This record gives sequence, C-alpha cells and structure tokens, in this order.
Amino acid sequence: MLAEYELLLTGIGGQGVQLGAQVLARAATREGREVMFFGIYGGMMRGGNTDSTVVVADAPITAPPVVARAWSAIAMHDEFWVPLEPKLRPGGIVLLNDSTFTTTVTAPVTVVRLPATELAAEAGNPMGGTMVMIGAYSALTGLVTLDALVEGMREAIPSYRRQHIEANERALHAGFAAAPTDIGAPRAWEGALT
Amino acid sequence: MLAEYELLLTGIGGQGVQLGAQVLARAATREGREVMFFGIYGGMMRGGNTDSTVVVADAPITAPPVVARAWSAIAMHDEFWVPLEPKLRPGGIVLLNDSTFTTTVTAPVTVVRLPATELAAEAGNPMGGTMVMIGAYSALTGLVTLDALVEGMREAIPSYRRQHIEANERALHAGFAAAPTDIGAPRAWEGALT
Amino acid sequence: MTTTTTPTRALMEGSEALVRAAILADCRFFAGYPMTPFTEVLEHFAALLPDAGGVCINAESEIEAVGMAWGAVATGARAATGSTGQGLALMQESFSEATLAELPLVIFNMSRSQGDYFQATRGGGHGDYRHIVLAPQDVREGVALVQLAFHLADKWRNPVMIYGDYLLAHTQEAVSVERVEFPPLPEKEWAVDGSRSGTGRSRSVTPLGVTKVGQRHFGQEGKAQYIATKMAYVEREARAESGFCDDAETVVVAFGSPAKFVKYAVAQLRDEGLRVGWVRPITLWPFPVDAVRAATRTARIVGSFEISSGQLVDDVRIAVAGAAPVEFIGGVSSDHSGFGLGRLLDVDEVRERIRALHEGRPQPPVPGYEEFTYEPAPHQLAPTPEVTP
Amino acid sequence: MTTTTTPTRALMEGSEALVRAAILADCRFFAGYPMTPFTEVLEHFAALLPDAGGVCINAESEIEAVGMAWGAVATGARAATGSTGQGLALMQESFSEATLAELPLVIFNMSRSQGDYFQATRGGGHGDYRHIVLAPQDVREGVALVQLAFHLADKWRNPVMIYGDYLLAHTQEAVSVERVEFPPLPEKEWAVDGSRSGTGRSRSVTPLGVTKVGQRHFGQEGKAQYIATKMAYVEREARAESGFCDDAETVVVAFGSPAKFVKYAVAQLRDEGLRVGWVRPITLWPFPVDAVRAATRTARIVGSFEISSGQLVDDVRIAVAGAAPVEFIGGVSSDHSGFGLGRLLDVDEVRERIRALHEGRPQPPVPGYEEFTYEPAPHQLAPTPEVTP
Amino acid sequence: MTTVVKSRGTVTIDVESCKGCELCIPACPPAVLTMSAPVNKRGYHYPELHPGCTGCAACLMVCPDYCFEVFRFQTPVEHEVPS
Amino acid sequence: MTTVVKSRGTVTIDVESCKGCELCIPACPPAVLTMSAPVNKRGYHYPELHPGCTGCAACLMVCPDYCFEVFRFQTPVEHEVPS
Amino acid sequence: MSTIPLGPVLDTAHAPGDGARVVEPKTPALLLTNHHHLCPGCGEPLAIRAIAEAIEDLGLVDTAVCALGIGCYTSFGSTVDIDLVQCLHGRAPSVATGVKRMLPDATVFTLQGDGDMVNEGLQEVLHTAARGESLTAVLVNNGVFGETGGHMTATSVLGQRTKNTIEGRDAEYHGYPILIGDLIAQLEGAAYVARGSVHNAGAVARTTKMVRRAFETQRRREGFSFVEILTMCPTGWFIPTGEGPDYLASTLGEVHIMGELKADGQIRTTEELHAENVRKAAELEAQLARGGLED
Amino acid sequence: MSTIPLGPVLDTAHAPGDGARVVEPKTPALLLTNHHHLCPGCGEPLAIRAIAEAIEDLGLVDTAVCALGIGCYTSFGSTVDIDLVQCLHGRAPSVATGVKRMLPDATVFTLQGDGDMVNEGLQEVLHTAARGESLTAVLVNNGVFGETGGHMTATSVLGQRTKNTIEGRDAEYHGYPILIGDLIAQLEGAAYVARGSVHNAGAVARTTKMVRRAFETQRRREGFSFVEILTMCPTGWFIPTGEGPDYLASTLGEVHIMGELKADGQIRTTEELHAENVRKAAELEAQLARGGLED
Ligand SMILES: Cc1ncc(C[n+]2csc(CCOP(=O)(O)OP(=O)(O)O)c2C)c(N)n1
Ligand SMILES: Cc1ncc(C[n+]2csc(CCOP(=O)(O)OP(=O)(O)O)c2C)c(N)n1
Ligand code: SF4
Ligand code: SF4
Ligand code: SF4
Ligand code: SF4
Repeated sequence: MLAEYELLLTGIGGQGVQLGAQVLARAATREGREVMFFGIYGGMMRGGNTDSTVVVADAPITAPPVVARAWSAIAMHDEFWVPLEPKLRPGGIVLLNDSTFTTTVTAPVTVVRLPATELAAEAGNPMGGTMVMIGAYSALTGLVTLDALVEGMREAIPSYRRQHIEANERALHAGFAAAPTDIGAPRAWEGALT
Repeated sequence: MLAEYELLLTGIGGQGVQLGAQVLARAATREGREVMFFGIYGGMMRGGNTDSTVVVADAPITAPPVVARAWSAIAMHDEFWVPLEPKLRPGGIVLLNDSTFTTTVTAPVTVVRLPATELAAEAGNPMGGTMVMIGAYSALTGLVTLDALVEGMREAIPSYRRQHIEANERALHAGFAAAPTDIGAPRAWEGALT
Repeated sequence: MTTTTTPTRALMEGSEALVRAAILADCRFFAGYPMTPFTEVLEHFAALLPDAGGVCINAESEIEAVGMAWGAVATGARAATGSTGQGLALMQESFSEATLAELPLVIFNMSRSQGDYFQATRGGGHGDYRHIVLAPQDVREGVALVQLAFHLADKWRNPVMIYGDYLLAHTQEAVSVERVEFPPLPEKEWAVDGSRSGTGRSRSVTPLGVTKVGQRHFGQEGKAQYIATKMAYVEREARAESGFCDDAETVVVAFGSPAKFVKYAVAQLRDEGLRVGWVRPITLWPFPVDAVRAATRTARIVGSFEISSGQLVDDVRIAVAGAAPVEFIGGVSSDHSGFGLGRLLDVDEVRERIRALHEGRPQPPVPGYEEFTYEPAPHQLAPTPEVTP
Repeated sequence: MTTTTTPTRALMEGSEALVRAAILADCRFFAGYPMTPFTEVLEHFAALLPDAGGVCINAESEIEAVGMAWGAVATGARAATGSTGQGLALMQESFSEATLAELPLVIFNMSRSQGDYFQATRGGGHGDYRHIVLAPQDVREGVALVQLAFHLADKWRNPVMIYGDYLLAHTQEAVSVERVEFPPLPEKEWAVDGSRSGTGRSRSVTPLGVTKVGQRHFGQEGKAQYIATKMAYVEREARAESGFCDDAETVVVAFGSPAKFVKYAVAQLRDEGLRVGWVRPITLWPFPVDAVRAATRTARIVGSFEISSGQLVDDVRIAVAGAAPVEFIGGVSSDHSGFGLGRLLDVDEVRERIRALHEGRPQPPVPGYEEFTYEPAPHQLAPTPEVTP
Repeated sequence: MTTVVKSRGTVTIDVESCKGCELCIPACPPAVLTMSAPVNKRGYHYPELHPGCTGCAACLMVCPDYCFEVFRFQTPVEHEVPS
Repeated sequence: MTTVVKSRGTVTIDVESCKGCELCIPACPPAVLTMSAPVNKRGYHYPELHPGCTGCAACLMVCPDYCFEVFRFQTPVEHEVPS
Repeated sequence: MSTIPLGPVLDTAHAPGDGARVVEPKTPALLLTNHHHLCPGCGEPLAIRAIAEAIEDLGLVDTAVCALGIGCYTSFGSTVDIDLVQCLHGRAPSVATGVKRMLPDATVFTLQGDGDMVNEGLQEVLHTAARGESLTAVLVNNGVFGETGGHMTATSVLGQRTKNTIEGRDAEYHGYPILIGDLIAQLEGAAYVARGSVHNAGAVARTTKMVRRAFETQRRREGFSFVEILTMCPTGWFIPTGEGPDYLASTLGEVHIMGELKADGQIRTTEELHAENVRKAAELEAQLARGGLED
Repeated sequence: MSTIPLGPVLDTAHAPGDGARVVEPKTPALLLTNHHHLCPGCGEPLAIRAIAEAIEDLGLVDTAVCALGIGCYTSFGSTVDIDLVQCLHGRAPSVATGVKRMLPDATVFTLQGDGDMVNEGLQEVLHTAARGESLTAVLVNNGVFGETGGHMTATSVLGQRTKNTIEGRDAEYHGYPILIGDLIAQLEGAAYVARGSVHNAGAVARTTKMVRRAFETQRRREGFSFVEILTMCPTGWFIPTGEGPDYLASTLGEVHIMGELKADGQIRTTEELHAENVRKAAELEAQLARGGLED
C-alpha cells in the first residue's frame, strides 16, 4: 500500500551516479509517475562524494527532497556508504556494485550484489556501471520499465554525447538481464492504487 | 519657579534670525546655563521661512527641541507668524520688529514693539535688526546679560566676517538701551533655583 | 490516481520550472548576476527568454541588475531580477524605493538558508516599505506562486518576492508548467513609452512623490503616507495552509522547503498518536496572522521551525500574542559550502525536535553544533557600566 | 543647580558633539559619503580627525566608505562609517558580513525618520546577523552612547550602530564632551599589521569562517553557529529607562528624539492626574524585553509611539507577549524635504495621542494625513483566487 | 549731443523669475543689458534693456531661469541716445 | 645504439598533488617530461622525468599545483640512453 | 565689448508688435515653467535647455524618455514635459538600459551629475558604454555635489574650491580628478563622446549641437552616446554668481577639455581638441558679432 | 622542441644528494601547502606564486597584508602565510585603502579576479587608482566567473568561450570587453600599470618582475600600482587543460596586450607594447634554451 518509493544512489565522482538517477527519474516521469529527484555532489574534482535521491509515487509526493528513510538503494562504491545504511527501511532492497563495494551490509533488507563494472565492460561500455545497475533495479523492483529507462536515457544524454547512447542502452539491457529476479525482492506498485 | 525658558525666533531669510539665536544660545552657554537650540530654514534662497527655538534652563533640559509652548518670542517679520502665536504661554513676552511686523498680536502676553531695522541703521549696521532685538530681549528679560551677548556674538561670527563684529556690538547695545524696561515684562530666573 | 502525461509535463529542476512559469506569466525581461544557488535561475532565463521575445541581461553586478529591471518595469513590461542573500542585500536601496515608486517588480530570492527571513519581510532598505513575499514549499507550488507573484505585483503596483532556497532551486520534479488564470487587471496608464512627452500629460515613474507641474503633487511625506495606507489593503493577500490543527496540543510553524519536512514529520507523529499539528505561511508578508492564530487555538505550545537562529519566531509570537508560549525549535544549519540547508533539515531530526517540544523536553542539539558554541571571555561576562544618569 | 563652565563646555550641534565623543573614544578613521542629515557628521570628522592623528576619507560612495572602514577596523584601529536610510541600505551586505568577520565597526545612522527601525534592528543583510543599536534621545546622551558604542564594539567584536535622527544631528546644546571610563579590554590579537606574515601564525580577518592551514577551522556553518551563540551573550547589553510606570494604566514606548516628546507629554498628563507612564529602549537591539515587560506590568494598555508606519511595535508586542494589548499610536510624518520628522512630532500632538489611548478613543489623524490616504481600486478590493490545491 | 542707436531686435524679460545672477550682462555682445537698481518681489536685481539690441539671443542662451524671449524687427527701430 | 644524455639538473615531483593538467609537458625546453601511464590516488596521470633535465625550472614555474622542486648538479650526471 | 552709449530703459514686459518675429532658439516648449528652485547662476538649467532644444529640433519629442539621476537637476523631473523614470543616485545608466531594451524605438537618455555618475555610479556608466547600449547619457559636471552643499566629487580638478577643499583640491590629500569623457571614449561600445559647456552663449550653442549628434547616433543605433556638459555651480564653488563662467573656464575647463572626444570612429587627442577649440571660439564670436547664431 | 631521445624514468620522489643545489625560483615559503582545491590547469596558483616570490625577493614578508576578493583564488586566503583581510565581492580596493591609511608602512595589496574587479567592483579600483592610494592591486584575469561556473565577465574578449557564450562572445549580444589596465593607466593617480600572464614559463618570470616593480612603486610611495595577470581557466572555457595556454594567448592575450602600460611616468601604446613583447619573448626563449632564468 506504500505509495512513495525512495531510491538512494551513492558513489564517487566519475561513476555516473547523477546521470543514472536522472535516467531513472525521467523514465518514471515518462510513465506518468510523480517524481522528485535531488542530487548532491562535490565540485569539479574527481573522487568526491556523489549522492542522489529519487522518489517515485502515484500521487503528489509528500516526502521532502532529502529523505530520512529509503525503500531502496543503489551503491556504486562504499566510500560514502556508512551514513546511508541506517536510512534503509526494513524489507527494502539494496543493489551493490560488487566490483567496488567491498564492505558488508547488515541492514534487514534484500541485498543484491552485481559485478556492474565488469558487466558494463562486457557490454562494451566501461563507464556504464551505473546503467547496468539501474537496468537490474528495473528488473528487480519493477519501479520503472526497461523501455522507459531506455527512453529516459536518450532524453538525459546531452546532444554532444549522442555517441554514447547505444552503449548505454546495451548496459541497461545487460543489467536487466543479469538481475536475479527469483529472490523475492520487494516489488513496487503491488497493491498500490495504480 | 519656571526652570526652562523657551524663546522662539522667526523671520524671513536674510534677516539674520539664525545668527541671532546662535548668539543668544552662546551667551547663555557662557553663563553656565543649560542651552538647547534648533533652527529650521529653507534652502539657499532668499525670502524663505526661518525659525529657531532656544531653550535656556538651570538644570538639564526636559523639553524636546521642537517646543509646543514658549515663554517668549522675537518676531522679525510677520510672514510666517500665524502658527507661532498660539504657542505663546500666557504671561510671556513677545518682541516685534515694528519695521516689518505689521499685524497685531492678541495673545495674553507682554508685547514690545521696536523699530529694530531703523535702530540698527542708526547704529551703523543696516543688517543688524536681529542684534538690536536680542539686545533689547536681554534688557527686558534678563535671560542673558549684555556682556555675555557680546561675547557670544564674537564667538558666533565666522573668521571671514570679523569685520562685522563692531557693528554688531553697537546694534546689541542699541537694542539694550532702547528696551522699555519699566513695563513690567516677565523676568527670567526670578525665583528660579539659580 | 496516476496523473496523465501531458506534452508539457517533464522532469525539470526547480529553477527551470520557476523560469518557465515566469515566462508563461508574460515576464519579458530579466537581469541578474550569478550567485549560488540563484545562478540557475539566471541561466534558464538567459536560455529561454529570447525565444519568448524577451530580453535577459547578464548584468555586471546585482545593483546594475535591479536597475535594469527597474527600467524595464517602468515601461509596463513584466520584469524580474533576483539573487541570494548578499546580492539581495546590495539591492535593498532599490527594493525600498521601488515600493515608493510603485513598481511591480518581481524578485527571485533563491536563498542559502532561512536566515534571510528578516531581509525578505522587513528589509534593509529604509523607510516603511513592505514586499509581498511568497514562499513555495516545492517546485509544483512554485510554478503557481511565480504566476501569482506577477499578478499581485501588478494588482498592487508593489514588488513581490519569491522566497525559494537551495532545495527548491535544485530539486527536479515531474511537472507540467501550466497557466494559472487571474482576473483581468487595468491598463498600465502610468507606464512610460515616450508617446506622451510634449503633450502636457507626460508621465513620472518616481519614488520621490513628485509629478509634473500641474498634476497632483504628493511630496515625499504624502507619498509615504499614501503607501503606508495602501499596505493595509495589501495585508488582505495573506495566505497559509495548516494540517492536524483541530485538536493539536502542539503546533509547529514552518515555511518553504523545511515546511515539507515538518509536515512529513508531523504526519509520522500523528501516526504515533501525538496531538501535533502544523501551519505553513505561504505569504511571509503579509504574515497570515489570522490563520496562525486560528491554527494555534487549541495549542498548549507553539514551535517555530526554521533554518536560522530565530526570525520567523518573531512573527509567530506577534500572531499568537501570548495565547500560548512560542518556542524556537530550529537552528543554524548549512552544508559545508554554506549554500545548502545542512544536517538539521532531516525528517528524523525535525521529528525529534517536535517530539521534544510536545513532551516539554529541551531541544536536542543541532548536529555538529557543540563544536562551535561561543565561549565568552571573562571581560565579556562582566557587566558594562552605566554611562548615563 | 548651575553647571560650572568647563573649558570644554560649548554650544555645538549634535553632529559635532557625536564626532568629538568618537574621537575621545579613540576613533581614528572615518569614511562617509554626504547625505542629509548625516552630512554634518562627515564634515565634522573631516575637520577634526586629522588634528587627532586620524584619517577621514570623503569616500566616492557609501559602499566604498564601508569598505574603507572595514579595512581600517581590520588593522585594530577604532573606525567608523555612517549614512542615512538609502546609504545604509547600500551598506547592508557589508554590515551582515562584518558581523561574521567579527569586525568592531561603529556605524553612525543619522536617520530621516524612525522608519529605519527594521533596517537597524533586523537589517537587509542576509543571514542571522545582529548589531547592537544605541538610540540616544538627545545630544548629551549621544556623547555617552557614542563612547559606549566603541567600547561595546570591541568588547563583543561586533558592529554597533548609533541610531540618531535629524533632530539629534542638528540640535545645538551646551555640552561638555567628557571621557567616559570603561573597564580595560584585551589586546586585539586578531588584528592584521603584516608583522606575523611568514611566521606560520599569520592572521585572517574574514567572514568566511576560514583560517590558515593548521589553525582551528570553522567553516561557514561553524562560524554562523558560533556567531549565533555569541549573540545570546550580547543580549545582556540591553538597556532602557522608564518613568511613572509603578502604577501606570497606560504605558507608552518610544525611542530616540521622539521619546523626549513622549516623556514631556507624559509628565504633563501626570500633572493632570492621568495614570500614564513611559519606557524608553536605549538599545534597540538587544531589545530590552525585561525592562519593557517590567514597565508594563500594571498596564491596561500599551502604546508604541514612533515616527513610522509601525515597526517598533513588533518588538513591543513580542515583549509584552499578550499581557496587555499593544497599540501603534505613531505614524508616518516628515517635513516637506523628507529629511525632518514632521508635524506629528509635537508635544501637543503626542499628548493627545497618549490621552486618546488612555481613554480608549481612536487615535486622532496624523496632521495632513487625510489628503493622501490610499483609495483602493475595485480590482484591488476583489479577492485574488487560490492558485494551489 | 545724441547718437542714433539702432535696435535690430528686442527682448522680453520675466523679471519676477530672475534670480539676479548677472550672467546675461556680460553675455550680451552689444552690452545693452544692465542690472536694475530696484529689486523684484524676491529681492533680486534684474536686467534692463537699453537701445541697441541685435536680437542675437545670447542672453536667452545663458539665462538659467529662462527669463528671455528674443525678437527681431523687420525694420530696425531707432532711438536717439545722449552720447 | 645508445647516446649519452647529460642531466645538468633534476627535479622532485609531488605526484599525489598532481592534477594531471599537463602544463609542465610542453613547458620543458628539452622535453624530458612525459605523462605517466598509471594514475595517482585521485585518478590523475602525472609527469615522469627522463634524462636530460637542464634544471631550468620552467616546469616549476608553470605547475599550478607546486609539484616541482628543481636542483642543479655541481657536475652533470650522464645517462646512456637508447637512441 | 561694444561702445554703444546707454540709452533709456526699454519696455521688456511686453512682446513687440507685428513688426517683429521671435528668434530661434526660443525657450523649448518642453520646459513647462521657468520656476525652478535651482540657485542663481546655476548652469544646469542651461544643459536642460540644450537637451530639450535638441529633442525638439530632431522631431523626437514623442519618443523621448528620460532616466534621471539624483542631484540638483532632479527637480527638472517635474518641470520638463518628458516621460520620466526617476532613478536612484548613480543608477540611471542601468535603468535606461532596461527602458531601452523594452522600448527599442524610444529615444532614451540619462541625465546625471558628476556626483551621481562619476562617484556613486561610476561603474554603471562604464559598463553601459562597454555594452554599447544604444542610448544617450548626459552628464552635467560642476565638479561638486551641489545638492548636499558643495563637496568635492571625483571630477573636481586640482585647485578647485569646494566645501571641503575651500583652499582648492590638493592631489596629495584628495587624489586626482577622473576625466570621465576620456575614459568612456576608450570603450569600444561608445560611438559618440563629446564634452561641452554652458559658460557662455557660444558654448551653449556648441553643446546643443553635441546633444543633437548624440541623439542622432542613438537613432542610427550605432552604440552608446555620451555628452558631458560642464556647468557653473557658484554656490558650491563659494563664489559670486557672476564669476561662475570665468571660474569654470579656468578650472574645470582647463582639465576637462571640451570638444568631440570620439566621433565617426575617431578618438581625438587633447592637443587636437585644444586647437579645434581655439578655432571654434573665434568663429562663434565672429558670428555673434555679426548678429546671430542661426545657420 | 628538443630532440633528446627519451631515456628511462628517473627517480623524482627524493631530492638528489649533496652534489646538487636547489635552483631559484623555489616554491616560496609563504605558500603553506600545495593542496588547494583549484581545478587542474588553473592559472591562478601561478599568479599567487609570482606575488609570494616578489614579496620574498624584496624582503617585505613581515610587512605584507593582503585584501582578498571573492572568486576561486579566495581559497588561497588559508594557504598563503600572509596577514589576510577577506573582502566582499568587488570591495578589495576600498578595504585595502582603509588598511593602508592605518598602516602606512605595510605592503598592502589586493588580489581580485576579473569578475570581482571589473564587474562587481569596477568603480572601487578606478576610484582607488584616481585617489593615488599607495597600494598595489593585482588582478587575475581569466575572462570568466570561474567560481560560479564560467560565465562571461566584463573582460571576456569577443569570440571567447564561456558558459553563456559557448559559441564565443558576440559584440552585438554581449557588448565589448573592458581593457581595465588601459583604463587605469589613463588615471593620473596610477603610477605603475602592467599586464602579464602565466601561460608559459617566460610569461611567469616576466610577470613576477612586474609584481616586484609594483611593490617597489608602493614602497617608494609613488602612487597606485597595478598588475593584471592573464590566467588560464580551462574549466570555464570548456577546453582541455593542456590547451589552456594556447587558448589564452590567442584570445585574451590578443586583446589585453601584455607589457608595462605605464611606468616611470610614461604611458605606452598598444603598438609599442606589441613590439616590446616580440623582443622579450625571443630573449627569454634564448635564455631558457641556455639553461636558466637567473639573472
Ligand atoms: C545613495 C545616496 N547617497 C547619497 C545621496 C545624497 N545626495 C543627493 S544628491 C547628491 C549629490 C549629487 O551631486 P551631483 O550628481 O554632482 O549633482 P548636483 O547636485 O551637483 O547637481 C547626494 C550625495 C542620495 N540621494 N542617495
Ligand atoms: C555580492 C556577490 N555576488 C555574487 C557572488 C557570487 N560569486 C562568487 S565568486 C564569483 C565570481 C568570481 O569571478 P572572478 O572574480 O573572475 O574569479 P574567478 O572565480 O574567475 O577566479 C561570483 C559571481 C558573491 N560572492 N557576492
Ligand atoms: S538678444 Fe543679444 S543683443 Fe539682445 S539683449 Fe540678448 S544678448 Fe543682448
Ligand atoms: S541671466 Fe537670467 S536669472 Fe540671471 S540675471 Fe539675467 S535674467 Fe536674471
Ligand atoms: S627543470 Fe627545466 S629541463 Fe628540468 S624538467 Fe623542469 S622544465 Fe624540464
Ligand atoms: S603542471 Fe603540475 S599539476 Fe599539471 S601535470 Fe604537471 S605536475 Fe601535474
């Protein structure tokens, strides 16, 4: 009956976290959902903290843009993970990029580890780890469809980066395909008033 | 028993009203009185309103700088007189420059008319009408002494006008001499805690 | 209920949505100078106004920006400027005089915190001027309030400010920027265009209370009195909303983005069975005195939650007028850059502050606060001698 | 009792007395830009500072003036600037940041009316800054308060403003400008002079909360919190005086020159047997909440007399906190030039307003007011539609 | 003895608006303007015109109070003037 | 085949402070600086020195991150370099 | 000086009859009254007249909008029949920019004093000129803040008397004057820059032409146009009114050199301007002596 | 370019042993750390180094006070060991004036960017120069607001890429750049005015000398001294870091001509400066090729 789904994305500068959140938010927007998205990132420098919050709902969102509790998370790196873990709602889900997230998660949530960097590289898109993860997230949670993600990604890529569209599409598909959909991950919209 | 004596001076620009008030205020200051003096005048132009208030007391002054009631007045011209007349306290005193003040005063105060402009001219100081009046005011009320007025005038004249000092001194004396001191004018400081 | 996708519905950051709303409200001139978190408002105006037949100038400074907007508004065009704290401080002279000149200027204040509440509601301009100040809680409301801002500015010939913040500027939402309809307004007879020069009926847009020889003359005093009495009518534009106040023992007042946190936290506390409620001023000036008074009718205690050292709390105290004690439950808080709203703006933090207020406990410390608490020196603790009798 | 003439006792206008007091308090730098009625303060500083070994710069604008004073204060010198309404509006950015930089800057505000109360006490700068604001009622008190201003500025490393007005600036009084003694203050270790450059212990005078690498680092947030907690101590500097309040049914609050009119009028009304009293804030910030509360203890009704459209009244309401109704009994008033305080500032007018308050009658109109009362147009009387759900 | 002085032009002077600045006096090329002995209502002396005006409008151009209007005669007017 | 390359000077490079801007590369007159293949902790490539440094300090003067200190040998050092 | 013997005082209260016609320049119709409150001998009303005359001459009356600064000249806001936007002290160039951008066909001009333009708002005029805004800025430069009592400004020349430099401005104490026209001429966005004066009739006539050229520059949309007009302020200079013109010529006029500093893409040097001035002065005097200024 | 064959990578982690001595210029001791947060390829740290070096060379360390503007360079406030007065955006020249008047024996300098000095605070620097204040102003001019994301400033040259002129600044839309050094050189109160750059080692060396001459001017109390330093901002120009120097030379450097604009009472024309530049560049290259810059 939960009508608002929160997703936290975290990583370090250069991993494409903000773009990933953007793609997901646009995908949900295309599907007529209410969407709110807020990103925090350091300056121009590489290697800094980068976080983002996406809330998707089927009625006007009541949550403020900085959420205290999240239904789900995608963590591309563990460097800035510590303060985020306590925010996860019990019964939620977290996707970890196994390639760069080495610590353990003890929160009472479904934990899914994926070798996103490798999968991205296999898909011919070495920088596409986050795309892989949101593809998998779509498969696991059903919050947005894969088609919407692809469309959202096309929209989000700036005109001078058009050449990356195909590689990103491959990464989204790869992630979607690699997700273990049989683990009983919590699904969005089930029982919601859609 | 009145401890604060208010004097209103009024005239039109060019008659030396501000200087006259200044001289009187300085004289009282020299005699160790508490003194407050506030002048209002239009811009650079001739013929405008010029008013000033002097309060002299023998203890810290409680009156604000714009007084609603005055014990005494000196009017060099009647052009801006109307709003001032109701401010006179019954039993007070008003000195009028007969040369340029032609209307009648009906307030219940001692009214003294002096041909100040003529007296000044006779004293060899055609612009000294106001000096004549404050000289007379000193004789009539005893608020300040003639000596203090002379000293106050010397102090008030700016260095580049030094040449006018003697003429002004003559005007002060002329006014002092011309005042009808036998008319029972109200005197300052009598009964006050000096 | 799923909202249907309309062609104009899109994910966009708050700044862009506000700018699109302004253009929809016929804003045709903007001038500004970059300053975080206002910069994006300027950028979107620069990107979008020319295609709408308008002009956006990247002014060389804030003072020049407000001057340019002053000129544009004087021609009858809908025009705006904006900045954040420091930049708006520089515009204060223009803001107060714009009120006297009756210029319907719209101001985008993307503030760095809520510590500019006084600046917005009382200003550092001189004299008795007031601006209507609209404080949207989120992007969706911002789209409506920006359009209202232009309407009210023209309705009252008075400056109107949008008080946003870092979150409003940067949060992206799926929004559809749609036109809000308002009642018609009279022609701007007072605006200049040169066409009446030489006719004996030329116009004056001026804060000085002067008019042309032969026209009704105000003078500075008359104009100030005229404006002061106008403000009494403008006070009718006060707006607020409230929730859970029918039986609330504890009522929290908050505005802007932080109000969303308060509303969310209050809903959680209600779920726990606590009789708490909230009231949110939408207009910071005119302050919704009646609404706040009504919302706090049953309150034992009232809290003012704000990201500042306590400014809104003054207006709450004036409104509540002793009917219940009013406590300040906010605090100074920002991110390390000084631009964002900091660690205090967190639903858990906010909820615990409201709970403490409700239960009569002292407020928990602001996260990180202890470290920078002021320690007075001995000479500062000694009383200063009296200097006057 | 006749005061004995001392060599320093002389008739001088308020501006000169204030300037002489400043120099006696070791003020050695001044920068300002002419503006009525502040101009004479600048002129006297220009005339008197050089002989005292100081510097007065006729700055090219107000913003430059406050910048120069900022630099002078940073060297540890006692320094000041000033202006009136508009000019101070232009300095607002510097004023608020000077607070964060902990600069003991003194500001001479020779205001055109009391409509700059908000500007002085809440400012149009940004953020949570506050200045100590001292409002002398006359020249004599001004001489003492100017010296207190420099002392308090250094004591708290915080800007202090003298709030004067047209009457204070221009009234001449027989005054003896004598030194007021204050407890000693510590050395200004923080001030710059270049001598510690290159030693690893160089200094930073800055509003940004940064220090040199290796020194205690505040950051913007830490500095803001530090200042906010400092202010709680500064609040102890509140000052006020009151009269006839022991049994007063009606108490009037007023400050500055207008307070002299109120005091005089109240004395007259007491002579008539009316139980009225007055309380005068000497510090406008920190507002003397306790003193006002104590003075209004027996009051049935409280009046705020001020030459504005109602600003002080906010602080009175907060202080009285509903214990008695607080009514605004002042008004907008100025002379035709806009500089002076106008027809409302007259003992008879003031007395009649207090009497009306006491007797529960409506306030008499401000003289000349009727003529310029705002007449709303029909479209302004119609309510504005709701724009948000 | 008299000379005949020809006025090719003349002026009107709004003496009540004059503030006695005397700028018109040296401005007049034929020097036919002089300041009055009497004063106007505000106490200022004002210019007076003597025969010989050329209608050059120099006075008009330098008068800060817009006191002058200048005219040129179709036929010059002649005055007998003691010389 | 090898050549003998004389180094009249040498440098130290604080590679962890380097931000990989490459300004030092073209600045070096004898062109004995090249960018590294590996990256430092923050992910930046950094310069590496090859024989032939003259100790001219051009690199130091153009490095925005003050990564260089430059030294001159009393006696030049010689390196055999494949050419 | 002529040697005409002084005849009787003639009637100047009434216009002459039919045998006479009014001479141009008349007092422009845009001036609603001659009752203004400026001091005796002030030069600013003459600058105002020059502007009004230029606007009327060029037929631009019903396009004219003035952005007015704060100084003594502010009082003309109510006596000149031109659409007015009153600006705060120093801000007129930015305000005029906003006006012009919204009304590209209007003839937009600023009127500011030296205190307003070169002190309080120096950067406004420079930025506006650099942007090449198609508007006209007029400066009335008397080297003092007249309105507040005659203090020194950033244009007061060395040796000039002002309220706070009663013995003359001294470089050591007060720094050097800014030659604003010269600075503006350096800016690429400025298309026309000239400096005139009103200290005598010839100067007034020449200045009126400069104002006219400035407006023409604006109408042709060639960029920013600027006319600086030196004006007398006997009150602020603490001298008798009659000495104003000579004092202007010998102080301000010797430093702020009059002439067209930039026109037709050419910047003129101080030496060139000097030479031009001598020639023009001679010409005008001759013309006046011949009995008129009409061309 | 030399043709030395590339040998092995040498050890650069450790200082060489006894057989070597450190070469001047070293990194000045006034720089407390090289960990600053400016972007890769930024030219501002090089300007900072030039200032620190000049102060150390002249033995003025314990008299130095800096009045710092607001821009990227502000971060040096905490990493340079000089008494600091942080100023608000644009206000440094006035603040420095207050400092200098109270500390006449201190070596007072401002450090501002083009946004700070030529946009927000243009009139501050001009007034301060006109007053002839005995202090040194240093401008780091990258033609953009670096700190806020690379927008055009009043010094951006035509054709320059910035965030809001990504296709290059266009005169029609954005107006013309202000050549601030040229304007200041016109002011009588300015005693020394120079424009340098940091786009290569020779330019850095030359700029350091300019800063030294400026401080000498101040010490001799000759009046206002000013050094403008063109700096790279690859982030704000949206170009790769390695292209910064060439982009600087071909855009800003072609319009803001480098050299001493005013020295020893002489103002130099653009042509003279050009010629001087060509000669000096050749000389320096020769000197570098000879193996060092020490004189
Ligand atoms: C912000 C501000 N500062 C100061 C003033 C006071 N002021 C009014 S007019 C004026 C001087 C005007 O000088 P200028 O522009 O040269 O004109 P003038 O009076 O000489 O004609 C000043 C300083 C003001 N109105 N506003
Ligand atoms: C009054 C004010 N307006 C705007 C800003 C925002 N701001 C901070 S730095 C900056 C630009 C600085 O540009 P510049 O001086 O050229 O330095 P750079 O960042 O390029 O080094 C701006 C606009 C501010 N701090 N204060
Ligand atoms: S028109 Fe010429 S000649 Fe006639 S009075 Fe005027 S200045 Fe003299
Ligand atoms: S110029 Fe005008 S104001 Fe001056 S004296 Fe002549 S007529 Fe009078
Ligand atoms: S000191 Fe000179 S030669 Fe050696 S690495 Fe640096 S730039 Fe190259
Ligand atoms: S110049 Fe400095 S920061 Fe840039 S690559 Fe070379 S060593 Fe690294």
